[in-house]
Amino acid sequence: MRFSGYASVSAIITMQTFTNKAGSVIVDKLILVIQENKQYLSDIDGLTGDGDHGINMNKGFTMCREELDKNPGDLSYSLKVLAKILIMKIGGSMGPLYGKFFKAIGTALEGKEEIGITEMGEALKAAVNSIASISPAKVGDKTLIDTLVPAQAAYERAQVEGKTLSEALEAMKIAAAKGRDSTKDMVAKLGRASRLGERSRGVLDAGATSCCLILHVIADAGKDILY
Amino acid sequence: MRFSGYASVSAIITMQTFTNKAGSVIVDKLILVIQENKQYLSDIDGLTGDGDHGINMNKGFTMCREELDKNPGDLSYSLKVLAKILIMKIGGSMGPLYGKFFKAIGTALEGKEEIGITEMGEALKAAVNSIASISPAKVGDKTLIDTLVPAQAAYERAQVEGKTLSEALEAMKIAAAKGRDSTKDMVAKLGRASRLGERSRGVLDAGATSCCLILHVIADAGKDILY
Amino acid sequence: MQKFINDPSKVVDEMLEAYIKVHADLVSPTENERVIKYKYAPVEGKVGIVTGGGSGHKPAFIGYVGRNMVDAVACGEIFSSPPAQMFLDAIKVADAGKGVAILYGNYAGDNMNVAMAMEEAEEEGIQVKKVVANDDVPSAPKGEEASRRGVAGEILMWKVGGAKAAMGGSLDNVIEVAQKAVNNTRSMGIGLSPCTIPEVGHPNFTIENGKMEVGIGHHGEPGIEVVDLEPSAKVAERICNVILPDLPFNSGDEVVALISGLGSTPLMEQYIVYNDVEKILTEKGIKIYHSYVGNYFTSLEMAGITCTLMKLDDELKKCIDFECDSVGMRQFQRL
Amino acid sequence: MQKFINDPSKVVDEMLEAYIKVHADLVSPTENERVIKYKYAPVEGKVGIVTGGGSGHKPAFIGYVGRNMVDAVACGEIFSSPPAQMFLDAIKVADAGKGVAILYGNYAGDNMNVAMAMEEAEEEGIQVKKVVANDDVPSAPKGEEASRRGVAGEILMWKVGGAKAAMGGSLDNVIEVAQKAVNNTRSMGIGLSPCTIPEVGHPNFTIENGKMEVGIGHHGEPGIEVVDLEPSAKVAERICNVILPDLPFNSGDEVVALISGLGSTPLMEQYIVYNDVEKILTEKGIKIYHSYVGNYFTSLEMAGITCTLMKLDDELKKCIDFECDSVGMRQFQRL
Ligand SMILES: Nc1ncnc2c1ncn2[C@@H]1O[C@H](COP(=O)(O)OP(=O)(O)O)[C@@H](O)[C@H]1O
Ligand SMILES: Nc1ncnc2c1ncn2[C@@H]1O[C@H](COP(=O)(O)OP(=O)(O)O)[C@@H](O)[C@H]1O
Ligand SMILES: [Mg+2]
Ligand SMILES: [Mg+2]
Ligand SMILES: [Mg+2]
Ligand SMILES: [Mg+2]
Repeated sequence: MRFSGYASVSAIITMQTFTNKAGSVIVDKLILVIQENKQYLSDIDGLTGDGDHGINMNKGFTMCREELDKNPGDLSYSLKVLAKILIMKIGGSMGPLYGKFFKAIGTALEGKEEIGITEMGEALKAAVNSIASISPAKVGDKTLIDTLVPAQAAYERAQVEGKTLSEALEAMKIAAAKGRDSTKDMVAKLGRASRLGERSRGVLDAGATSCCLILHVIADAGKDILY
Repeated sequence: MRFSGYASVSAIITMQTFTNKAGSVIVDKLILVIQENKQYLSDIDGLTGDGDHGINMNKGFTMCREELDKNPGDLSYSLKVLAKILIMKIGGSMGPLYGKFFKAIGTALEGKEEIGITEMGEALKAAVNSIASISPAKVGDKTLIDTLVPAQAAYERAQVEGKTLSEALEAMKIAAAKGRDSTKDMVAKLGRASRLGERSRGVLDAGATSCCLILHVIADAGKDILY
Repeated sequence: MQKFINDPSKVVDEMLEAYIKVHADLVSPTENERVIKYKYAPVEGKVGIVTGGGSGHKPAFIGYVGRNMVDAVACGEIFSSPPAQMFLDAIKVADAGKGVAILYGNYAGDNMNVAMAMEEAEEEGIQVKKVVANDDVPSAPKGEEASRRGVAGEILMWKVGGAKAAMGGSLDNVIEVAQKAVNNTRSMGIGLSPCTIPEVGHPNFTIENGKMEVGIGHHGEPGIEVVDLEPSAKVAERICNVILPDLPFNSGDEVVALISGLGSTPLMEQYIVYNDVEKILTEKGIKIYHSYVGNYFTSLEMAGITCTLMKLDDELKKCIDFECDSVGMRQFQRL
Repeated sequence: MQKFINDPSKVVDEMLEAYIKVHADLVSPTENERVIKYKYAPVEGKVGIVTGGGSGHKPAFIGYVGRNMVDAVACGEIFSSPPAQMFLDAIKVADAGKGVAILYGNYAGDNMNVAMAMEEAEEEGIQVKKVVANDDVPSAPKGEEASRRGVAGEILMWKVGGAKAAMGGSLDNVIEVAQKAVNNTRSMGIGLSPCTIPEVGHPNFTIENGKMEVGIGHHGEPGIEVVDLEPSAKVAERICNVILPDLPFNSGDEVVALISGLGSTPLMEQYIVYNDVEKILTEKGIKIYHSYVGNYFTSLEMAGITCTLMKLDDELKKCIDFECDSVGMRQFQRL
């Protein structure tokens, strides 16, 4: 919904939205943040995994950049382009996991001209469920789930508490960072890092780190275009 | 020839012989010395080679022991049994090299009832030539040739100088030991040890060591049965 | 890293470039450069057989593409599942209209990517069914078979499925016999040294000298325990103690035995382990009907072996005896 | 020593015990437990093909025993020539009255032991002739070809000689074509890591990390130089620079190319080296008629490869195309 003219502050606040069209900038910034953090993510993965997480992510996101340069579109479209590339071209576990993640968000937002706290909330919930449908990973396994699940929960809590989209996104950011950091003390139970057992303790999980970057960009770029 | 009755001392000395029959004890003692030195020879080989020289030699000589226990015979026969086993059963380079060596000696002594300085001289020469016919090794290559060639040369020199068999065998022993020791400062040019290049310097050659043991037994056991 | 490579990120591409040159009699490239097909695929009137997985397991997976074997393969990066598109393209080039059986190993990435490819393929009107090998006993306890990994048993699944398809079996026939092969197959691996992924540049884990990792996975996944290195006879006993009761294999059973090296374990040692396993089986009245010993499914240059047994019935025997021609397995018809 | 063995002094015996069980379709034991023969040898009306050498080179030598290949093999201790008796017994079981071609590699021990076996065989009325492979270019300079070692080129000699005998060739025909194969063949090895003989228990030499040994022999014999490890493309160039001018191989020539791993070098890397060699040959107008890539002739678990080229004429092509069935080389008739 668009609001013309004046409205009460609280009304404006609870009605915070951004347009699906303007939202495409979120994907632009997601691509940038992955490209910029390619080395960092690989380095983290190198401590417990095979050191290619940044490479894998960068490959998919950069392919998406090329596709969007040729055929740009709104947020839901761009997310679905990203998802399709991750699913169809990247492989490994990362391709399908983040592919499902972005596909769920893109699908949830599809057809919505305006994206407010409810739309975003549904999208995040769909993303969590979609990943859960293909991965058995649970909180505590030292994966991206440790970032994603508490972040979505924090958003939902804010939403239930009647917070604004801005506030909910902010709550999500904080929880995502906390979730990411929580992986530091965990022993990996899934993926390559599980090989290390106790030795995987003491370093961040690469997927949890990239997931935190992604959620922060969604929050920050989203907030930037709120009106 | 047998001499009955008295003869001048010098005549007795130049006529020193032992019988082919009594000579079989030489092979008995060769077998013993190899069995006793099995570990020592392998240890030396282990420093520059693959540590199996004693094992290889012991295998052949012990098989010979078993065969001679069943079918004993005189020296030339026993040497040919040893040679046949080395050639037919041992393999590697050692089998044919020592096989040829003992076969040449055995063949040279065949049919000789009495073995004197001439017979032994011919046998040793045949042994050197026989090995040369199958191996390109030369003095200085750090092999058994470094023991055998100077030892045979010393014997021949003594023979030419009119020395007794006892004296010639003694000269052979000294030259064999010197030859063996000379390998210590050599760099191996043949066989596995050549792999080490300069690092093969500083240790004895295993084959030169076993060859020295063998020549010493031939000399000592031969002298014991002289009359 | 003592390796013959150029660009570490190009190892799979360069390998494939060479592979299609060396084996041009047998395989062809496809539009998707990571999908290699049997030269005569799709084979008219035959169910297509597809597999795929991460690279680094040579001759698996590509080495089993050929006559009466696999029709198309999706080749991922080293130890990394191929994306759904690759599986999809492999399905497409293998399909001759009789449907496609996708026979692969139980790994999270492969499960996800295959599932997505199957959805797409069905949308495009291709009938696809799957069998997921889960032969690696130590990777999950009895009762949780579904979460076990697939290891060298996959090869027997391909052999059997490939033969059934070549004999004219329907998609359901092929799926059924391949699933039977998997159900009747149990494996276990023992690791003696790690391997190095070229792009990573250092070993993926460590095994102390004098130790062995019991139950190791094909990518160095941890086993059930690390123990002192044992003589081959003890290793064979240890393996048999785990895999025989699991199926169970009983006296009177006939089996295929497959000992595969993991990369750097010499064939000689593989035969020695076979020798010890054979003795135990013979003692227990289990008869080896056919056996394979060699580097059938490797993990780059890991030292170690896997031991796989498949219990046979008449149908499986016929499939095992069937002639096939692939780089990894080449058999004249057994008479 | 991370090995699956029992008694280190029994490795060859245990391996053979397993081998004849696993490959009972193809090979049989003989009265000499170190001599293994093709199941149907002596083959009526066919010249017998014999080889032999030290063990530890699997699938060589025993792996090339089979149909249209080698009829009998003498298996020595690890890296140690079999005694004359073994060669003699192999000659005897291979002889069907048409004579025996003994085709082996140029090593001091083998030369001595074969020579003695041949003498004995002739005394027993068996006609025996030999061809000695000396394909390893770096082992002696041009002009001293006769003292070069035999390496993986031996396999092509067996393939060609085995095919000729199976086609009905006389002993002279077989010897002539096997000698032609040898004369037209050049090889070179590059070593990246040593190996450990079980009875010795420690590596037989060392190669520093980041270095490679150029021209290494099949038992770790020193090469011509130790240089910094190079990318595969440079390695291929280095090999071609040595072996191409030696024959020489010229533009317009057709060749067999054989890349063999030395033990622990993954197949992937072998294909990558092949890819680079193929590019150089193509550039120079040399056409690869047929190629082999794999662990065809190893040195226990050494890391490294050998590259072998054989220049072809019509007769050699026919022999290469000929069907054969052995563990190390199994080919359907090439049409
Ligand atoms: N089954 C899984 N479910 C959820 N996340 C997973 C799973 N397996 C791995 N991950 C995540 O993937 C990250 C590693 O990704 P990446 O390095 O790109 O893949 P790979 O492990 O194949 O090299 C891990 O840090 C972890 O967060
Ligand atoms: N071609 C050769 N000619 C003469 N002697 C040789 C030759 N090759 C090796 N040797 C000798 O053999 C000895 C090693 O014998 P051994 O250990 O039994 O055999 P291997 O080297 O096969 O293990 C060396 O010390 C050397 O004296
Ligand atoms: Mg990876
Ligand atoms: Mg990774
Ligand atoms: Mg030796
Ligand atoms: Mg030795």
